[in-house]
Amino acid sequence: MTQFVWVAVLLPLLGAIANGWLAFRRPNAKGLVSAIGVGVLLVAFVVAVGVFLEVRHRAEAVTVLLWHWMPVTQRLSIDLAFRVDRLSTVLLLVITGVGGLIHLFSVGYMKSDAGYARYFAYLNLFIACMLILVLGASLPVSFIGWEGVGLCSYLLIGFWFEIDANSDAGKKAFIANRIGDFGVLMAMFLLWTNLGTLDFAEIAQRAPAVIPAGSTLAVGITLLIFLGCTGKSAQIPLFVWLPDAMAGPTPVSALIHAATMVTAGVFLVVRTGVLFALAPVTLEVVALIGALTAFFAATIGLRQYDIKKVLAYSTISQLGYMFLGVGTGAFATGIFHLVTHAFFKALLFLGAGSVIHAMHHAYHHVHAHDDAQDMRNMGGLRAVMPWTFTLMLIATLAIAGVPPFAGFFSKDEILAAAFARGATNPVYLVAWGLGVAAALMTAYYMARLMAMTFLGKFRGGAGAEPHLHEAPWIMTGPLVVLGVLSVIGGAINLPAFLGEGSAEGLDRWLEPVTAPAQALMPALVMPHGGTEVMLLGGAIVVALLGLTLGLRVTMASPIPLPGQAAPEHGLWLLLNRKYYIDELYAAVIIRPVHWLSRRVLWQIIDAFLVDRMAVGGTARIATSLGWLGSRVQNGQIAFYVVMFAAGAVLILRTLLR
Amino acid sequence: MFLGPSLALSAVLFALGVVGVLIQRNAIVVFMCVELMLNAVNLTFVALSQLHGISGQIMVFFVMTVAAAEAAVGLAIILAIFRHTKSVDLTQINLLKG
Amino acid sequence: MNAFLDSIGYGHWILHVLLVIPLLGIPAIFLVPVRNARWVALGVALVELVLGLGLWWAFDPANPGLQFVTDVPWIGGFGIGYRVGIDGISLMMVLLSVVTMPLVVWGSWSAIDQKQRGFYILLLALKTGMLGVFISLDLFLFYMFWELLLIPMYFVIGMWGSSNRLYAATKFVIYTFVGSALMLISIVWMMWTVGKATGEYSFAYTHLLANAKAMQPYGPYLFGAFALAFAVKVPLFPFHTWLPDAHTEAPTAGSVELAAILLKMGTYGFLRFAIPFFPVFALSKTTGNVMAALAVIGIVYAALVAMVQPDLKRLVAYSSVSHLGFVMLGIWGSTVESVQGAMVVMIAHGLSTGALFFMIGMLYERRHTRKIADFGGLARVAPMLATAFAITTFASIGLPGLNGFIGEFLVLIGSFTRYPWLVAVAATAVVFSACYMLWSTQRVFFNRFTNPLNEGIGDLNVRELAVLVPLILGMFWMGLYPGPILRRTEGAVRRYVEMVSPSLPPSDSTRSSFGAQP
Amino acid sequence: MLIDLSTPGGAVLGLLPELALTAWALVILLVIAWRHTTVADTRLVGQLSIVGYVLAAGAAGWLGLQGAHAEGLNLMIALDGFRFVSDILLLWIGAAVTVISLRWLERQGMLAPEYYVLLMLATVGMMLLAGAADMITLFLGLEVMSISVYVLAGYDRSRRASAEAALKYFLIGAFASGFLLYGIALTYGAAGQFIFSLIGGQLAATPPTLMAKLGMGLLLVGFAFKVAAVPFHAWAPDVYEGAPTPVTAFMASGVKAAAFLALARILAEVFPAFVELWRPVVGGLAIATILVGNLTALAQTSLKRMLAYSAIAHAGYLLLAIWAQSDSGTAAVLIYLLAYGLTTVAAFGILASIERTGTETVRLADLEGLYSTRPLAATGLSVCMLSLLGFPGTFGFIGKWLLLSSALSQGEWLLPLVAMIGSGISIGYYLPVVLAMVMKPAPNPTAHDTIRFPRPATVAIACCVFVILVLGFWPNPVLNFASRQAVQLRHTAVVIAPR
Repeated sequence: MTQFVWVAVLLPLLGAIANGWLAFRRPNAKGLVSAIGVGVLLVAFVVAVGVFLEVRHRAEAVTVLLWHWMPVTQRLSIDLAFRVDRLSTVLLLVITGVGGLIHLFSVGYMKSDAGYARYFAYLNLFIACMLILVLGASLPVSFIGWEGVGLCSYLLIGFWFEIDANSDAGKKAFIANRIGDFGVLMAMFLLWTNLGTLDFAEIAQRAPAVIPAGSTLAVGITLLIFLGCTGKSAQIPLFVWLPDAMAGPTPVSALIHAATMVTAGVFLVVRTGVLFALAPVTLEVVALIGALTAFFAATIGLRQYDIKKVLAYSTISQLGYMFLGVGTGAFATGIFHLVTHAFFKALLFLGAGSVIHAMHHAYHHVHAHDDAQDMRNMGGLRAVMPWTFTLMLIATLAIAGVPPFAGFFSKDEILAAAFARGATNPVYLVAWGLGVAAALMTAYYMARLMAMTFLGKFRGGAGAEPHLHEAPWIMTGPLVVLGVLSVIGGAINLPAFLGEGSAEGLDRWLEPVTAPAQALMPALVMPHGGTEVMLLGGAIVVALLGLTLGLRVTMASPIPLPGQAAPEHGLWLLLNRKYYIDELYAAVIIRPVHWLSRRVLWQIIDAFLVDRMAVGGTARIATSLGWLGSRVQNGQIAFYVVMFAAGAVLILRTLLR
Repeated sequence: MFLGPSLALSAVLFALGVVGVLIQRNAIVVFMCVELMLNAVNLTFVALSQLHGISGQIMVFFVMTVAAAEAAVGLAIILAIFRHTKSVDLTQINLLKG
Repeated sequence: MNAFLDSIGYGHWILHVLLVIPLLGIPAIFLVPVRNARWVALGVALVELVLGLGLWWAFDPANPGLQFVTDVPWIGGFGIGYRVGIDGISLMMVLLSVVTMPLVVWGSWSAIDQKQRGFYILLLALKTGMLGVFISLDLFLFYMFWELLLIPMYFVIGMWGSSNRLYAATKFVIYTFVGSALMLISIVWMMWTVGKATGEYSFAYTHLLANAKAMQPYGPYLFGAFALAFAVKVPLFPFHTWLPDAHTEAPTAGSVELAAILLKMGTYGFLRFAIPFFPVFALSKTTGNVMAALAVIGIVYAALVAMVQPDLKRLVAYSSVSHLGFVMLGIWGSTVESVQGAMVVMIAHGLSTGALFFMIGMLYERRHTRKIADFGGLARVAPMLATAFAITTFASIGLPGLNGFIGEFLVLIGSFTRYPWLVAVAATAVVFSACYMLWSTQRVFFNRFTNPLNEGIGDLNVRELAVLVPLILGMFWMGLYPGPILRRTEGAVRRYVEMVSPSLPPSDSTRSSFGAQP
Repeated sequence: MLIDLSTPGGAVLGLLPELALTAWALVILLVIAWRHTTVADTRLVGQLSIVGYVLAAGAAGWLGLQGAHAEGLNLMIALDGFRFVSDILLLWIGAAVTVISLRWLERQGMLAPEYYVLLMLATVGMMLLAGAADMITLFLGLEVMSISVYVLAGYDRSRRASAEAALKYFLIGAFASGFLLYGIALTYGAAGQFIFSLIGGQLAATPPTLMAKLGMGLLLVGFAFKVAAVPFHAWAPDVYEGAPTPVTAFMASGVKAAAFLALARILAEVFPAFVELWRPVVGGLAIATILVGNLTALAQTSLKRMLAYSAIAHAGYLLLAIWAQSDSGTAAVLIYLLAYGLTTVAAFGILASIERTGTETVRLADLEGLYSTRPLAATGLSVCMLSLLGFPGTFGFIGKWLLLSSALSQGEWLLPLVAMIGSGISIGYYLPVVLAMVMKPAPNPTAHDTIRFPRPATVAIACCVFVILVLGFWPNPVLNFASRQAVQLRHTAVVIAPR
């Protein structure tokens, strides 16, 4: 099966082409579109399972060569090859699995959209790109997927392109990603120049011998890679695109901006773990940035009203955890959180989608133009959407870190790892502290979200209320599956003390992948015994505290409608406005660059200096000289004769010199 | 015999002719100055004939013939312009310029 | 395929036939009624395409030297000959020329509605000129073709261009003519210098190249003359200001030919003539740094300027300056990787920028405006056009999997050893190019549908699809499977690099400043 | 064929082309005595005069083919290929100008058939000038040519401009003749000879004396005037503008060609020993002429005046070839003169047809939209402009290349550089002509209705344009021929072109 892993890539690709064709030719053949769109994912998932079953028995990676992509020289010959190992298999499963569920959900969610076929074309294309990303055997091949998912993200964020804001959001996402990609490219150049290879396996093999541990080179390369990760995974300073990305259809947010694409950065760090292991400084940076992002995003999430925005900041925050995890060098913990997060965050988004779907329909019926995503318009949905409520509750508990839900284990492991590193390196202790604070806030804003959405009374207008209803089964079905996974997902990597045989499953599973990097780092002594219990207990307390607080504070006072709320001020305003980061970027970077381009480069340098002065000036000088010449030609014979005589004198002088 | 003085004299005459062309404003006078230049050269030829034989003197005849033809054509041209401008002042003749 | 081509003696006649066929089309156009002129042009173009594509197979990738060489005396006693032949580098340029030709005719099908006869005649003449430039192995012949090209292009811009066409056409011709004036002196000087040194007075490329040593004392001046001519054509910053005007004002066919082929003549000239003749000076530390720096300035500068253009064509024109900067950087990178990359960028830019100009032309034909502000939300009324434009946009900004990436990647990675910091600056173009292309695409095809005039513009018709689909397929092909192209150019590129590399100054070791040795 | 010039028969044979033309001119004068009033008369005389050119050209061609030469050096007129080629070139120019004038005179109402006789006599003068091997012949040829052209310039007596042109040309021309003559006198004084080759031998034998230097300098001044080199050029634009257009064509091509041919001969045969002395002078003149000519042309709006400045610029290029002073340089002079002559005649021919009766001059704006009404004329003039510009594919380019090549072969780079800069400037005024004709719309639908292209002129112009194009791609025949003739110019043969 491993040899046929390309089928998993090819099918979604063909699906994308087929659906794309249908989008032009038969935009209303929705049955066919869904069959293709979901069908290819199903087959891909089967392939993924098949691969998984094989890889289970095999520690070493297998490279599947498709064709020679860039056979330039002996030194630079890049093959289009896939690397099937335990890491890619995990992601293969997550992507096709969660992806399949989201496809299914979309069938219901997008049912009435005019761009149905186009939507599935993009979605299939995304899956193909994402699979290329995780399967790529070398940096350039992964880079195809890396940029490809960015493209799909761009297309899907701007799916409803006729609204300017959506297109803007898509563009913003792509450009922020591209800033990161610059880092990845530069990292590739440095790697190739120094190692003569871009193949992941060969990098891992050669790097320790060539790049001295802790050297500027190692730090440089890894920081550049990490720059790419901050773009793709929405970390400080490039996180600004992700909240805006919520402009896309909600299943897209679930798939791309929660479960899969945004976690690609984490994946990449793990893939190039050896390099990071050689650069302890970078690891510190990664951890700190991760923790800071987790903290700051969480603070912003506290004060958002758009249900998807809350989830978006939550995603940024959770991604921060993942980086904190990989930043400690415990790569498996990062992947662990990646997987569980995929489950519960997809669930949350799809749940939110279901809510928005319901709200939208209700509003549509009464021809209201209120914001279907604003939580202040919701409330009391528990009654009409019991399934959604239950499942989202599970996800909330999971993300808040309440045992025994999936998030508890993964988040705890990250914090434990950070704490453990903190014993020798205070930076990690700071990170740990930020992480704990973020956990508290996570629980708080999730409780707030749940309370505002599902509890209390419906605030969206009496007219709309009767039209609210639970989503169809095609949508809740996937939710149920994800709900189950969110509950039991933690089981793939239970902490050691819970049992010998089944514990640390993912850690051991990924060992062949992470071992070379781990060997280069000081061993991570995870807290055990009393400390471990204390940490676990603390985490539980934090989670419960946060949830309670969130519930209490939210329910304490009536929630004003969007238009009627008193203006925010002070810290709340700051949080609500996301620290004015967008405004800051606009003022510090975007507008100056525009000004520079328009005024200085174009109008002054290009149009004036080069074109008018240098080019036009030469022409003008010539013309003026010509004019002067024709003035001299004054028509007076006397003057002509004088010129003649002067010329004669000049010639004779020259000769007699 | 008198080679040096003759050459010097012809040079002076030639220079006078040139200066005349340069400073005179009347077309006919200018033309006369040109004739003076030609005749100065004739003097040179004749003077040089002492040194190099008869050929210089032969040249003088050709020059005189040519000068005569030139005079005929030249005066006709001056007449033609006079018909248009009613003047032979060269400063007035500057229709063509630029 | 090869056996068949051999059996018809393909290699012996193909280059001459390619040169002559367009010229034969000219009287044919005169003979048919005006409305059929385009059919003749199309016929000629297709014949040219079919014949030219044979080169793909007939060309021997294993042979790095010149192939299909012909050497016939032309202006006897003066060392001028009809000397033609191609290697891998020119092969790709020739193929690009023949491939674009039917597309250009197709693309002009309805856009050119007056003086059709003249238009198609000029297109055919243009094609002969282009092919001549790329296959000439005699510097005199090369110069003739080089200059002759200006005339058809001048008329194409000046007669069928848009409002400011006269200015643009004049600027184009004067810029390029003045730029290449000194090249003629250089060429003749080389002939005499080498002639005096060897006793054989000839303009033959191979002869001059083999005895290039004799010219080294004058290297800086001669190279300067060549470089000026080529830099204007490329165009290298700061010699680029003719390009936005020419591109913008030209009719679609003109813009496409300019972008796809004419600009490449400059970079081709550097690869074929300027550097191989004077490698010691051209690749010296100072010259190299200056040229690479200009290339990189061009890349970033043009991208930034493109961002704020209100006119679609102008925007794409500046993007051309940016892309050609990559080619220049790759050439001065002087590694097999970077030069291969330069080759790929040349071809890729031909496809994607060509396609962009075609599509802008299609928009112009429908709406008679190129102002970005006049559009918006077109994806709803013209989804196919929007899709094609988006794909091309992404090809142009170097999305991996499409053609643009391969070239830029190879250029940057290959030049990194020599110019690490410049490459770092150049690589920022991935951001800027995304900015300008996506922003413009968004404002044209996405966003709110604001202008009711755009309502009835209609989507692509079959003819337009026939123009765009081959280009788009080509973009994917080059992006995913560039191996066949790379294999064909590799021999020539490798030979080129081996030829010039002894002249390279020792690299100021990147590795020491960036870490350890492998 | 060996010709003994000391016998009367030999002399007649040696001078056969000139004599044939002169005799024919006299015959025509007789015809005019009876027929000089009507349009038909003028036309008849014009047609008859063409026979004269054909006869003379036939004679020159015959002599050339026979390889006519003389023994000994005591010649007054050269008997070599160079002269016969020059003769044919000049006769061809004369004939072409005659053809162009045929209907033009009628349209302008200049019904005086003596015009053609003057053209013939001027051509005789030019032939003598170009073929002179002796100072006396040189002077006579020069004056025969000049006096005829003075008259021709003022031939349109009804126009003040024409009269003014004649006066300017005449006064400055006579002034320049004085210098030239003084130069001859001093050279004679220094060498005691009139015959070129003897003077050359004499001057080579002794170190340069003051008198010889002065003589050469004054000769150069005289020729600089004739070829309109800066700063002796000031007459040219005014005269070219004022003279009747066909006469302008004749002056720009014929007179200039004859002067250059004579200059080439004098410098090659009389002053080869002074090469280091005159080179800076000629080089300096060339630079000044190229720059001033090209730059001033930029400022012109009248087409004729623009072409006049362009003619000055081209004189500068030709001086470059004179500077190079080798066989390839002389060959370049020949080729360039041929190319320039063809182009100028064609360009002025077209211009003459475009001219409207009564208007002073053709302006650039008058050409707008010509392509839409007169595509062939516009195309022809475009080709001429490109040829003058030295654009590849035209004969003008071949000429330009040879000029550069001849200078570069001497290791000189400054002059070619200036020439190319000049060429770069010149695109600034040649191109607008093409632009106006082809790309601008006609100001009104009837703008070009007055244009008449009489058939003879059309045929002559078309031939010129065709030849310009053909020779632009296949110059071999003329190149080889010119190289061979250039070798004959001097007695010391040097390798002319790389083989």
